[in-house]
Amino acid sequence: MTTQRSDATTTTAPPPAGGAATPDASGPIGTGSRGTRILGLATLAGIALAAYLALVSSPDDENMGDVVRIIYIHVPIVVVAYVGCMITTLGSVMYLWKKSRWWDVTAAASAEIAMVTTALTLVVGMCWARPTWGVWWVWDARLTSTAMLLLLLLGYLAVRRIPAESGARSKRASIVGVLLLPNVIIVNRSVTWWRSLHQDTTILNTLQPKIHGDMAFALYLAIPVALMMFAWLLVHRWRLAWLEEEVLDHDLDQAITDRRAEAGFDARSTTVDIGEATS
Amino acid sequence: MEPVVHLRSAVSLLGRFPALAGVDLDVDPGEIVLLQGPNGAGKTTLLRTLAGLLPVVSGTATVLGHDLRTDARAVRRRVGLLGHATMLYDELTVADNVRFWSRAAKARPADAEAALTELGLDGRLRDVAVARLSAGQRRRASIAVMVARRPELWLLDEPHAGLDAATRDVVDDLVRRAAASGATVVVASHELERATALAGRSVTIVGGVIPGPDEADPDGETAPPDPSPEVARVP
Amino acid sequence: MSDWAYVAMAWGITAVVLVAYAIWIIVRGRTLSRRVPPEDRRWM
Amino acid sequence: MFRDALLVAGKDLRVEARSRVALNQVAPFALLVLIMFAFALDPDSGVLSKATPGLYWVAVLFCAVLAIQRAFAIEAADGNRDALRLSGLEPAGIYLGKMAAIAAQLVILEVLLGLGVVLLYGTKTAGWALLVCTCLAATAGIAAAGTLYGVLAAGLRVRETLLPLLLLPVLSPVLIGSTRAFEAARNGTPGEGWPWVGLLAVFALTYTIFGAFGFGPLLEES
Repeated sequence: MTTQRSDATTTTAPPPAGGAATPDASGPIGTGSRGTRILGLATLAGIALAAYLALVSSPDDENMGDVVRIIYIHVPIVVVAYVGCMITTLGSVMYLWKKSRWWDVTAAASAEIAMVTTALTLVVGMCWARPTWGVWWVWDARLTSTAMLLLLLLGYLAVRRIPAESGARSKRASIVGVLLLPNVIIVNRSVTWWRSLHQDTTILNTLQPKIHGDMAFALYLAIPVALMMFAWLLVHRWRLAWLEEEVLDHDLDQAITDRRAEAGFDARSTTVDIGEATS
Repeated sequence: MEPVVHLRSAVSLLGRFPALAGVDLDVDPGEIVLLQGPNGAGKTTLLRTLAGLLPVVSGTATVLGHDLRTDARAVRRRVGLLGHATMLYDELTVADNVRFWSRAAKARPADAEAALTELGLDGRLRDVAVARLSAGQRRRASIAVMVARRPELWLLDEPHAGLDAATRDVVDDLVRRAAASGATVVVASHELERATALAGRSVTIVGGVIPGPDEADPDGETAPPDPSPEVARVP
Repeated sequence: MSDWAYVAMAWGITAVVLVAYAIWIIVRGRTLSRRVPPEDRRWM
Repeated sequence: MFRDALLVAGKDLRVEARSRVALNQVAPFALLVLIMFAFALDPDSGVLSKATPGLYWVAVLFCAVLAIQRAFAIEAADGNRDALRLSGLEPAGIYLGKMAAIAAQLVILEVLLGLGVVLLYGTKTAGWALLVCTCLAATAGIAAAGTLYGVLAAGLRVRETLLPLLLLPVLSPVLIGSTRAFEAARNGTPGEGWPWVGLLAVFALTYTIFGAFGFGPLLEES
């Protein structure tokens, strides 16, 4: 499923989350646009429906009771986390290949969303483990690999936050980004292999309760809704990351003109697009 | 013949800071050019940009036939940069350092030995760890490494700093011989009387800028300080 | 703590975190976009 | 490229031979870690001897982080990274050279730690072939990933804290694989251990390839 990403819709309307901001002279502010508004409203509606289905209308499981309702939020969030990771790796590969700033910003934006959703997955996983096995954390293969994924993402974001010239920062971050997917795969394989040594199948099969009938429908509705939410967050986070870069570049152009002015020469406008600098 | 260095309103970055904010410069083969300018004017940055170490983000910049914006790495092998940093491994001896860097540049072992003798490092100092050398000896070791690599473009940043008179003559002699044998030299220096005698002509950089002929400042009164008589800005 | 408490905790924490994150992005987007001239904002 | 690698490895090992930092600081640290484990786990309660393989490899990982920090500290001095860029050495050659030098130092540390474990913890050694192969594969993996993340963190003001954060999660498969392989050797069922050595070998190969390609761009930026 490709995430629907509305990128450059141009008309303006009040952003969904904020009030109708009165656009000042420099044009409408904020990262909203008509596309994100429609997507935002659709996502909100989807979430409401999914929540109703999961929490109210679907029956509770025979042996697990209401605890099964946690699955309806656990699975979609995990899907969003892994999709975020894949986009980060894809963005990093594309940046290394094409040197296009667009992909670099995409990698950064989706990495942060993936980090937030991975952390949520762990929290929800613990809320699941507590009633089911009476302990907050269990060394289950999937939970452990998710914890490692969170650490890998935190490492990636740490590299991206180090102040440096944007070309250097992007290249360093994209190499870590490219390594993200293989790392996740290798960690996942070794952790799953390690846990399977302990033949704790009893725990394993309770993780896959029999989903059937309208319970399945609730779950298979929740996943696309979660992906719409991911798309909405990604578009906004992408624009925010683009703004952050612009602010840095804006200061740089200012520095060039200041430097030339201080040197007593005319401030020739040397417009510099940092993104295209190839060293 | 094709100039070794050809820059037109080149802008290069040091991290986020626009170290060079528009430099116009041409240097022909075999020339020795003196680069002057107040502290922080961008002399060191210009040398490092010419060496292909700093990304050029706008304007045109070609060195030894390579375009610095796309092919900076190819320049590095053919360039020798002598800066404030010694670029030596403190734990290794002088001989180890010269041998390592010359073999890295695929130079012949004989060049390493020749460089050591030329800089007077083949005697007692040969097997002394760089860490225990004096500043002057350390710089002579750096020069020996550069000589051993036989670069086509010499970029010297304050080569005379911290050297005794005898060694300065050795350095000047080396530079003249290199230029005579076809290498090109750009020297950044504060010691004007010695450097001006060495250089064929001089160029002045202020605030990361060497203006081209077309945009010399109209009102003139902000012309950079004119330290030595025959300052000629050759386009 | 009954089953429902854990379900509520799971959904509650997720909702709070996601809404807070979305608001942070929107607010920061508005503050930063004031400092960037419109032509640099790709989507404007 | 391999000529450059040999040159760089030779240089690194000569720097190490002259300064003896690994021998005088990292090795004692390794033994210190073993002793601290003993303090923590109270030898006669039997936990220590049961957990020996795991403790051994945790000690190796900590020493690896120090050795890698050291390997790039010598490059951080006095413009050396500029010199490396100007040197005409192939980045992949520099990578393999530094990786080999780190691996060599790690092997020495592992032997030392092995002695320490045998003497201090009194573990009996069995299945030597598996033990040696595990060590070699794990060391290659640690050195490969370590060198790549080492140059990535080199030159950054925060490198002391960044390197462990980046490297240790990535090395977790090595920790799992090598510990399981050692346990298989100790339990006298080496057959179980060999698949883990396979995992370590795949890990090492993957990172050597990624490292060879990633080192150049990263050296540019550090």
